[in-house]
Amino acid sequence: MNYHWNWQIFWELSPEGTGTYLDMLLSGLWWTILTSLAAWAVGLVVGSVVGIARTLPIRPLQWLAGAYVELFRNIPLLVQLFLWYFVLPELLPHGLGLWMKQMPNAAFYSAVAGVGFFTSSRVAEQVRAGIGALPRGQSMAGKALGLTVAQTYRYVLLPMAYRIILPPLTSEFLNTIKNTSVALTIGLLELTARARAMQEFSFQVFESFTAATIMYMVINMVVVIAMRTLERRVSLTGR
Amino acid sequence: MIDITLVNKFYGNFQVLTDCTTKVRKGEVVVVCGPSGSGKSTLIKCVNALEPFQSGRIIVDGVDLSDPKVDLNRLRARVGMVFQHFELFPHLRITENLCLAQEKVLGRSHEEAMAKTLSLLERVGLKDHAEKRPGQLSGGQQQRVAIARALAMDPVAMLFDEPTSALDPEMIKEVLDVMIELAQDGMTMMVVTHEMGFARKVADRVIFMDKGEIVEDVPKDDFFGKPHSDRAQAFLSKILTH
Amino acid sequence: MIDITLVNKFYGNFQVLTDCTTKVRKGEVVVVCGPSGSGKSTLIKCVNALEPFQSGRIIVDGVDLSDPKVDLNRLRARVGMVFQHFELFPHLRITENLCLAQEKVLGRSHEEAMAKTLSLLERVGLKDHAEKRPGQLSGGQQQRVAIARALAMDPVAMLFDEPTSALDPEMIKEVLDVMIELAQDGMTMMVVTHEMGFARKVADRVIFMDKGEIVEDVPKDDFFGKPHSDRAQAFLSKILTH
Amino acid sequence: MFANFDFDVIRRSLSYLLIDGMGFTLLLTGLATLLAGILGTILAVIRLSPVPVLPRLIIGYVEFVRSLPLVLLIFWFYFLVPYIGQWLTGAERPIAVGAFSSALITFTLVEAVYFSEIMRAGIQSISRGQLAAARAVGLGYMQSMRYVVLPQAFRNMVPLLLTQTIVLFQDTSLVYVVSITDFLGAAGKVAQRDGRLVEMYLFAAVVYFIMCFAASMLVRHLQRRNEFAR
Amino acid sequence: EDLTGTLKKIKETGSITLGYRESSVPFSYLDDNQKPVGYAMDICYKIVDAVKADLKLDKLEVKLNPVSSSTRIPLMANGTIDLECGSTTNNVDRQKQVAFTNSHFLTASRFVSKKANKITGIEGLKGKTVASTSGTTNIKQVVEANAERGLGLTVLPSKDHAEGFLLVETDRAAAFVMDDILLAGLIAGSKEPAAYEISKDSFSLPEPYGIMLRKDDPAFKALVDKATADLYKSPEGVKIYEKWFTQPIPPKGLVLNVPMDAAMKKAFAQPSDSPDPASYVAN
Ligand SMILES: Nc1ncnc2c1ncn2[C@@H]1O[C@H](COP(=O)(O)OP(=O)(O)OP(=O)(O)O)[C@@H](O)[C@H]1O
Ligand SMILES: Nc1ncnc2c1ncn2[C@@H]1O[C@H](COP(=O)(O)OP(=O)(O)OP(=O)(O)O)[C@@H](O)[C@H]1O
Ligand SMILES: [Mg+2]
Ligand SMILES: [Mg+2]
Repeated sequence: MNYHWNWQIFWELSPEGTGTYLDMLLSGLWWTILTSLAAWAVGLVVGSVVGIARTLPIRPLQWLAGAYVELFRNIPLLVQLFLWYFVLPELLPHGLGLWMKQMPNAAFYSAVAGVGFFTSSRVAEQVRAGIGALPRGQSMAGKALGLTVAQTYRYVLLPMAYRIILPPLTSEFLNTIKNTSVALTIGLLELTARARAMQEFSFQVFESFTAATIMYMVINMVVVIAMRTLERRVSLTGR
Repeated sequence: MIDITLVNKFYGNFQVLTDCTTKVRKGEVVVVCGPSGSGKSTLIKCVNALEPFQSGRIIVDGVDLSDPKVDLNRLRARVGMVFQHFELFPHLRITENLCLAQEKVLGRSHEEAMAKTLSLLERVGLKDHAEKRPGQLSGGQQQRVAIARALAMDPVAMLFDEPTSALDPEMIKEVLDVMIELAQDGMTMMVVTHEMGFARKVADRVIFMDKGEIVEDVPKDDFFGKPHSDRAQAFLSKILTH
Repeated sequence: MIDITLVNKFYGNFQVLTDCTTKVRKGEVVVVCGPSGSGKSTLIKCVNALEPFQSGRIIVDGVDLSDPKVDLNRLRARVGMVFQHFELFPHLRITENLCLAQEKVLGRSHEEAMAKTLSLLERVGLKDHAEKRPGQLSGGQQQRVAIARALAMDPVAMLFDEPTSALDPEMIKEVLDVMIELAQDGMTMMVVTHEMGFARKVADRVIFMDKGEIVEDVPKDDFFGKPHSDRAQAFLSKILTH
Repeated sequence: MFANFDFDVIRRSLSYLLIDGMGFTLLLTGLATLLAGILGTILAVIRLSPVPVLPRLIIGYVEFVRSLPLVLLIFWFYFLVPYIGQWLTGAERPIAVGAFSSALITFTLVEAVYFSEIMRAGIQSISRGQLAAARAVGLGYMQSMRYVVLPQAFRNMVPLLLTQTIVLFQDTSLVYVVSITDFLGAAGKVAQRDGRLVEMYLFAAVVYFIMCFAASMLVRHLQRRNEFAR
Repeated sequence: EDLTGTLKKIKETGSITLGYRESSVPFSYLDDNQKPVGYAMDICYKIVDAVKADLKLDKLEVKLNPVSSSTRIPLMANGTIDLECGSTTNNVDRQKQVAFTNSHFLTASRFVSKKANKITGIEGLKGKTVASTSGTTNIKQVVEANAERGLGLTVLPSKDHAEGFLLVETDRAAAFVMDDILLAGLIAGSKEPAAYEISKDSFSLPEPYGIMLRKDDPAFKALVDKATADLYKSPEGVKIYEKWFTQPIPPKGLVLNVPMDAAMKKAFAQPSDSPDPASYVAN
């Protein structure tokens, strides 16, 4: 194999002068985590609102929420990121657009918006499915007791719906983490981008990708374990 | 108490209820039976304003359901309803199931609601299970809790939709016993059921529905004695033979 | 015909069957009853080698199930089985449901299988529905098809696992009628059911199970006349009162 | 707002965008779906079978692929496929594969994992009673799978499989990172050549939206038909 | 004699794969028909001719594979491409993984910015956002200069040169750091060439470009070295140079107007694959 292995590379100084290659990867990891958490917050909040709207007995609201979901899930994430990053500032008034383009960490905000809204459309589907999976009798029972629609959602439907969709939400969260890597195309220096940069500077392709791979697997494991714990905490049988 | 006049209801083009008319007086127990899909559940849901209907009128305890000024939530709270599949709230403890609507709808204090809850659980024989969750109870126990939950709102009438048909044979009796007691205490009840033993014992009248129509609406003894329509006869012979 | 001796079965640490012993002679109809979870279904599945068991022996029509040399597939084909939820193959037409195993297991030609199929459908009164899919039939019709499917393999015995408990009350009779006819034609049958009317009419013996044990195994008249154990008595009083 | 935009650039480069770009994307999506569907079904059946060792290997592979971002996987496979080829064929040097084959292999290997998860869910969604019934009439394990379980699993999962195909179609846009000219790559190139970012990226978004939306409508239609058929 | 390495592969498969760049004007870039053309491409085709002659092949199929700054080295190592025909700087670090043939151009790392922004010199970039193409020596130099001189730059990596230039065009970045010849090409091809200027300050001495090939393949390297040396020393070499640097080039018929300087003449007269910038200084 025409390749020169060098596992010491991680402890060599990177051309950035601020530390070793390992530090470089770790800073990428940090951005990955930060971006994922911010995007997840957006996705979860917006997605829940939209998902609930789709189950309410108000036609125009259902339609609007449905259109939202279709819009955000039928355009590839990469294209959405380009729209947020390249296209949106051009469509705004010149001054505002320029301000957006020149603010520090523009790529980060674009990534949070792009990945966040993309995720929200998927979360919305899960929330709707979760509410839909409850027996119709549950909302009837709530109503029959005299609870209002809002109370029925708050006290009866949502607590169960979120329990049901906890596992799919876990994988959506994992997807969010993975999806942040697409933001390397708009210059976000997250983990995959850093692994690629390390590869470019050092030419040690396999070492740098292996390290990134291990880091992603570790994040994955941490998230899965954390979510399992949460699932157990809120499960109705496991106590 | 419950006054149903010429009610018609459609799902899209499909007519589920046709000109349904009947009356349930205070303290009366009415059993509703009929083949699957005949509209029994739909009728009972209309009475509790859980389903809208297109024409006709339903008056419950003096309140006209179709009056747009009526607060439907308060009205629903005054009519208790028990479902085939219990529909307890699985994430809440038994006491929480009973307290929720008392506090949120009737505005009772937690202490008041709790006192009522415990006395009702005692009445249905489940005081020992007060702090469990629904999933930890058998079907029969869950249905008794569901009855207690409806009673906690001090309803003026109770509606039952096949309360025993999702139960294992051995548990049917424990639920029927609670219902019989309730009937004997003078509760106004409308009960969809195929348990003819129950009907024989406590019903005042039996309503037989088929294809969305009320085909028979007669005193119990007349029903079991000499059903008028062929359809009711055919139905009775089927469910009574085995 | 079916010879069960000291069978024990566990799911992990949980013992589902404890020292079960009984015998079903050729042409005999045995009804198995007992509370939910008592192991009735498990026992019957063991007889058809659908579940393995840890100790004891079951001999069906002279073949020992625990003999490793036995071709279990052929054996299963010789014992018909009818399930609570019918378990017709929903993607296949009624005729295809009946032909599949005849062709793939018994190696019959398609014409042969079809002839058999049609005569059986006639027998259960469903010839008109031959080309429909299971989803287009009512529950009672599906269960009759399931019985026909089992009969198509020319079984030496038939096992039924609560064949009517997933059916609407009006359909129970049509299935029981087919089963009664089968019993009267001399088929060897083991039937898990709570339909005591059926038991009274055609059973030779009744087996009562509780917590994995066979508690009673007596002639029908003895069972309904004077059940020996308290458990059986309690059970009977529950399912017969209503 | 769009006054100083030049949407004519789309018309001028339409044939390049649609034939070179979308042609590549559709061909890649189609072939990868087919191959990944077959491979995924095989993986699912093996994973659920009682054979030793193999299911564990498959689980390991599935977890590996599922925990990595697709972008990273594309880099990995894009660089690794020639070595894998060398290792498989025992050749003395890495096998040179073109950009298309490389992308095809990448997406097949990656998407097979997602298809296998769907097929596994499909097989498990068939009630155990169906398998019991098939066994009870004397069919063997493989026969039961082939005549009873798989046809139903596949039919139940058609909507999910198609949805995954839509996802795959969208995901192919990520080959952008290795400079392969798919539809988005073509749009990006024209955008940069003519300095028409806004127009080209909006156009790409609209095209993707229309295609995916139409496809998902089709899926919903199938789903509804499936429900009636049951 | 037994063939080895790349030559053996070419003989057996009857094909050779050239890696090309999408926006390295005028070395290797896509013309109007999205076909790769350029100075380095022409040189590579000459090498292909030499290979064909050497192996006595009737037919040699030439395959083209797009590469970017970040994929070119792995794709070379894993055998996807045999020659990389672009604007790859030949330096010591890279020689650990790949080999280069005789240098075909010399250029220094500078930056382009909008004239309107009046940025003079590297110090003028302080605190600003600066783009450079990921995987290039240039981005490495910016990053290093940033650390050494405490410029406080935000360095934005772009996928390729066109995208990097676009970041300046759309005001996302104040400057784009790249080899000055490539900058000249990008400006010439832009919508408004007069709006941009290239800095006087450079981040490095002029560095050599070379065609990249696999390391540890002496037979192939010898053949390629000979082919390029012959070409550079012949009048044809000069003709190719002039075709791309002093005459109108596709797609828009621009003229870069970069005649050979002394160093370049020396590089052609004495072909060399040295990575050392000092060795190219004309005396
Ligand atoms: N949400 C709905 N949309 C459309 N049709 C419905 C809906 N709910 C019920 N139906 C139809 O209305 C008819 C009456 O239904 P209903 O549930 O009242 O019958 P039922 O007498 O209670 O039957 P069962 O004994 O099976 O509970 C049925 O044909 C049913 O298919
Ligand atoms: N696959 C399994 N794994 C673990 N436990 C099981 C399994 N199948 C059945 N059991 C348990 O074995 C016991 C006997 O089950 P079985 O289905 O034979 O009861 P049954 O008498 O048929 O009850 P029912 O009347 O509810 O059908 C039950 O307690 C059940 O929970
Ligand atoms: Mg009903
Ligand atoms: Mg059972």
